[in-house]
Amino acid sequence: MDEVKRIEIIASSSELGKILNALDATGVRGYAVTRNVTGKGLSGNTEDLDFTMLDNVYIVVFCNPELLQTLVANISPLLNKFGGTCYVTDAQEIHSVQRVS
Amino acid sequence: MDEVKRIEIIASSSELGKILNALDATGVRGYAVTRNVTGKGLSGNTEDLDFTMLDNVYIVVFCNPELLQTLVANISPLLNKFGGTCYVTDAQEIHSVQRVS
Amino acid sequence: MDEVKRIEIIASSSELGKILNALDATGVRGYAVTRNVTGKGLSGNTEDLDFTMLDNVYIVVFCNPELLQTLVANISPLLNKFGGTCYVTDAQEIHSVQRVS
Amino acid sequence: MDVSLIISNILNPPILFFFLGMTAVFVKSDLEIPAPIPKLFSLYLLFAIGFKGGVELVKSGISQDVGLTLLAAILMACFVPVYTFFILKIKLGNYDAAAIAATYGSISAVTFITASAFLTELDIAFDGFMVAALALMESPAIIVGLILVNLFGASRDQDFKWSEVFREAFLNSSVFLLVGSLLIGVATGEHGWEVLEPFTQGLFYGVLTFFLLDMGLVAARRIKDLQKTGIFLIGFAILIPIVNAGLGLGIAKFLDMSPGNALLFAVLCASASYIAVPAAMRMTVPEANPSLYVSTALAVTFPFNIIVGIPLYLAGIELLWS
Amino acid sequence: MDVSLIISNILNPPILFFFLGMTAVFVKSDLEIPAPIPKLFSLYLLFAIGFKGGVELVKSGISQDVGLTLLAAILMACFVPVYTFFILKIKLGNYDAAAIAATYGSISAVTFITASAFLTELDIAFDGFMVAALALMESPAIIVGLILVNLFGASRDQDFKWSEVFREAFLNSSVFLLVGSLLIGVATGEHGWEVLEPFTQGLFYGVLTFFLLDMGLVAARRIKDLQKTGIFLIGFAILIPIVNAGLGLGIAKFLDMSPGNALLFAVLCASASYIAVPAAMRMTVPEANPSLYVSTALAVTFPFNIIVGIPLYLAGIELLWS
Amino acid sequence: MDVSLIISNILNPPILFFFLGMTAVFVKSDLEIPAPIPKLFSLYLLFAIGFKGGVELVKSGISQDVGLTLLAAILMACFVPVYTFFILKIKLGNYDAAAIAATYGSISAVTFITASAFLTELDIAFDGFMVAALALMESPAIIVGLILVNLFGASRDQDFKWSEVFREAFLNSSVFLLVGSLLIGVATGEHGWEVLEPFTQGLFYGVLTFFLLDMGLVAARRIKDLQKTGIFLIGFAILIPIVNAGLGLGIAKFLDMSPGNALLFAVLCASASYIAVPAAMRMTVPEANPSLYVSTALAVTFPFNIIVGIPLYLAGIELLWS
Ligand SMILES: Nc1ncnc2c1ncn2[C@@H]1O[C@H](COP(=O)(O)O)[C@@H](O)[C@H]1O
Ligand SMILES: Nc1ncnc2c1ncn2[C@@H]1O[C@H](COP(=O)(O)O)[C@@H](O)[C@H]1O
Ligand SMILES: Nc1ncnc2c1ncn2[C@@H]1O[C@H](COP(=O)(O)O)[C@@H](O)[C@H]1O
Ligand code: NA
Ligand code: NA
Ligand code: NA
Repeated sequence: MDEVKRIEIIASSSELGKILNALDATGVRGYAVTRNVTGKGLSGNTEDLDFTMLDNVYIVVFCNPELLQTLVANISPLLNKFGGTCYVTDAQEIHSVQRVS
Repeated sequence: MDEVKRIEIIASSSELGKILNALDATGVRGYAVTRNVTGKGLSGNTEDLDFTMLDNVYIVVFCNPELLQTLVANISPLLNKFGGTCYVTDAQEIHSVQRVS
Repeated sequence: MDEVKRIEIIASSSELGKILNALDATGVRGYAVTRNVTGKGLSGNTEDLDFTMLDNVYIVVFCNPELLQTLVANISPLLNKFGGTCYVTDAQEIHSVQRVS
Repeated sequence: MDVSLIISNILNPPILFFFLGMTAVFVKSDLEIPAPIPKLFSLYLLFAIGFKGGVELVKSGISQDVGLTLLAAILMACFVPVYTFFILKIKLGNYDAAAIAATYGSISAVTFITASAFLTELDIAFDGFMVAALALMESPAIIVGLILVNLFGASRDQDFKWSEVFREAFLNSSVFLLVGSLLIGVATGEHGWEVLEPFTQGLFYGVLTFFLLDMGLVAARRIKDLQKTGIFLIGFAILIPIVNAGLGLGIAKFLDMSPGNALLFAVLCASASYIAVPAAMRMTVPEANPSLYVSTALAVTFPFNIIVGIPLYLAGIELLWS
Repeated sequence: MDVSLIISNILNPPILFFFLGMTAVFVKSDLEIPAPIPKLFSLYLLFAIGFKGGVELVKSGISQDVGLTLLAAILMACFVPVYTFFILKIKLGNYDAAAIAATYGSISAVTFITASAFLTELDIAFDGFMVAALALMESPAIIVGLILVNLFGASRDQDFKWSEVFREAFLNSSVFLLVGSLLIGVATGEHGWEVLEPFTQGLFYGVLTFFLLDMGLVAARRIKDLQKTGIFLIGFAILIPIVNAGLGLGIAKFLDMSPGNALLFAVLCASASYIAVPAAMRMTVPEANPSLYVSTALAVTFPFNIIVGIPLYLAGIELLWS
Repeated sequence: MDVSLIISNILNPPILFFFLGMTAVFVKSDLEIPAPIPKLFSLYLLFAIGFKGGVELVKSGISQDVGLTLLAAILMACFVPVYTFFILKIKLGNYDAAAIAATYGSISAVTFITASAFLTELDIAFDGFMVAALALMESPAIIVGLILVNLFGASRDQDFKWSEVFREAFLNSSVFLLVGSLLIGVATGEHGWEVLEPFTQGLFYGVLTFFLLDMGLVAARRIKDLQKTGIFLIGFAILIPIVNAGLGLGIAKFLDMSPGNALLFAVLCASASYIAVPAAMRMTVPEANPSLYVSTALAVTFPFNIIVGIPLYLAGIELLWS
């Protein structure tokens, strides 16, 4: 089991394209996206969901710890400008055919 | 990067209102809610989903570690009464305009 | 608060049945499943979502640390064969009526 | 005769698609109607049946007959949970008994809708105000169930609020949408009907058919729960509907209802709630086990009523009314 | 007369279901239309109105009148955000003022659709090319809003791309689907209409009704945001539509539009965007507070227009045109 | 003549909306049909086409012709994967070759439905039993594909269960719903048809149109995968449908099918599965690369068939049958 970083990003669905581009630029091997996430944050409640197209997306990325710095550098400007949050946790990868670390 | 607590709550969607009220009372700055989560727990399978309106919600809260005690004290009675689970992980916040810690 | 392991599995929705069977065989007490998760991984992008029935599921399991070895042994062959990823994090359970640890 | 009615009932698309859904689960097909499509369909059905009922109510007017029927409906909705509670207590604890009793005191809108489609097929008339009976019978059982819990249950913690219970009973989404649509039907009358007709009438049978396909899937998945439920509850879930339908027919005969109205009244008495009441019980009697009250209503009583019950009660009517 | 028009407007199913939705939130019912059903309905409405407009456009042909109407539509869509920007700056910062101004310069397709349903009820004719006006008025305000920000805003970071702004303005899903359906309507004409009619025409009124139920829920949930918004913006959200409708009626009279077209033109001027523009502003003016521009458009201007505005503007037309 | 058929085909709303969907992706509009709406539409289309086919099957009865057509359908569904497998092996490994071969041996229900809508437009008759051919051609290729993998693949691990393969082939949701609806159509006949008609017939064309809009989005998004796929597979995805349609027409001529039935038969042979087979291959041949078999079927063969193929095959029929 290798050490990896688990990065969670919650942001408006309209930012999704920009964020995924930034992730691809960082060189992460994969990510998972859940849509239609509601919530509360600095920019208020997002109860209208897809009605006003202001629903959130929830992105999880597992990556090699060495990529973390670049990833944060790529993502932070987007979140600072358009809103959204980002958190990092330590995790371990179960060895499988595919490995991020 | 500041240390924060990551709290996950999985519970019946009918409890959502009560849980969010409890979170707001605790003073957390934000949360994210995913709906239509199925699963298995003490109260059995929840395969019918929205059909019988017994689907689950998945709530994630990142908060200042100092709020953890109050949060647990506010949420536990609800989960004990109506069912649901709550877990805590350590995480780090990426500095952005908005900060919970 | 007891120490538990938080296991995340992201895989194609067509594997869901097999994975849940494996989890049940391990003896875990519960799990939560989110559907319609898109993403990118070894097997490419999954943008078509439910259209081509190749959408992902996101499974979270909290379990007693002692179950981890068996769980990994049960799940790994499935992921190696059909694709998907699995990560482990340390977490703590908030005492409630129900406890996995 | 009975059997020929059953067969003509079974050979309807909605019932056949219900079987198709059950079959899908039994043969392990991966057929599923993804959320929230079933919810959309159930909102649509409540909207359409409520609106149509309202429009017809305004046409027929509110006579003494109507008043008596509605009164009888409310009384049955209060009486059924009380008497079944004591039967259920033979084998079950107070919480489970009260929750199941409430389930059977309330009604299933889809059973009612299936019965009305069956009547339409057979060209038997019924009145729009029966939808008002449907609406009125949904809530009382929830209140009665809770009174029973408080009378017989162990001393419960006192952070329990009656205002919340009343909200669950009278303002849950099913009751609210049904009553709201009914009132809007009354307000807009014939004119509103015409503009909405292709939507509320044209699609009705098709949506019902599709919805029953999903009901078949859900009911069949619940069948494995019945093992834990035990033979007592399965028997209860078949016999009590017959008894309640019998009581309903007696009252209908006494009030001199038309055969169509009598069937719908019997079906209301016989049916059990698998959406509104379970959701309410989950919040107000969390001590009760949901799989008991959901599975009996959904996997036994619902299929029994739409397959055997409806034609059976109609056969009873043919006997009594002729 | 005014009041009788309001009442006849209110007694329509769509408006009544809008009220029902609002009521559900006020009495704390758990009624909700789960995502993505509202999105399906809004896609359907754009598809149906666009397609129908295209079919009728090809029937009526493109005359000079049509050209003048469309030109006037574009001019109003550019003028409204400019003048409202300066009014808004009295109380608000540049970013919020520009975002709200853009919102009111653009239009609300559902308000337009509700107005056209109202006209159909009253048997007042209107032309298919008004849908083209609807389509043309959606985007310009986004561009104008951004120009205002760049002229008056503090020096912004320069990683801002006009190509992206144009994409947000002209290729956002509402504009794209509406224009695309219109063009397909033009291409397939009467023949395409016939095959699609049960879908695009038959269901139209019903889907609109259901959608307004959800709009009622969403609008009512937004009402609590108005406390933060303050009295200035609430006044703005009621008065500016009236002023804009007045301007629109003046232009319509000047161009000698038919009463039906004049109403639709006034409604376009009076309405504010709560989907396309907010989505665009969120990306292009992230400094502005979304709850300000979404809530005023959704919780004040939209209900005002569909309940009071539409019959009010029609009363104005009866006065001016007779 | 050929070209005029292509143009009259292209000027239909479903095809135009398919282009609109593709355009949306190319110009980077954010238009999307959110999940699970596409799934609802595809369930609806299978339900409607199956039910209609069943009703018509019972009207026409089962003659020797019907039997021969169905037999030919099954044979083609077994033959196509075998011969294409050997062509594909020229450039690809065993797993990929088998998975793609299975894809092309099976069928696409939406292509069939588009062809039948095209026939209806042109007033060319076809028989209800062709839906049975559609149903019968879906599964065999999955089984054949797996036999090929086991004959030619490297020794695979033996935890492979034929029972699961059969379930994937015959009980996957598309096949199950189509066959179930067909049987229910047979059981309820003309009577069931009448009550369901506004739903299954009225909405059919509109839902198909909306669904093709989404197909356009999905197909266009897959086009970038074609770079990885390479020119060999793109050529395969265009030429093999033409060859298969040719074979189909030959058989149809030999069996003396009517022109309408012949077109549908050719379309079944020419089309490739992008839902049922990919889902089955993902589970039974996980070694194959999904983007190869999904993208060729979805981004090349499907658009080719509905735009060029259908009118082309019809032109062939006009030549051969006259
Ligand atoms: N590094 C990663 N981080 C987060 N999610 C991932 C990662 N790799 C794969 N996934 C998810 O797991 C799914 C299946 O992975 P794969 O089998 O590699 O295609 C992908 O579609 C993603 O949603
Ligand atoms: N402290 C938090 N914990 C969990 N989710 C959060 C938190 N803060 C914000 N979010 C989520 O991130 C979204 C965007 O945040 P914001 O940009 O602050 O409005 C919110 O709608 C929430 O869903
Ligand atoms: N050990 C667990 N791991 C992950 N999710 C769980 C676990 N236990 C329960 N859940 C989720 O929490 C929901 C409510 O739990 P319960 O109240 O125990 O039925 C279940 O339906 C699951 O979705
Ligand atoms: Na009852
Ligand atoms: Na405007
Ligand atoms: Na084929």
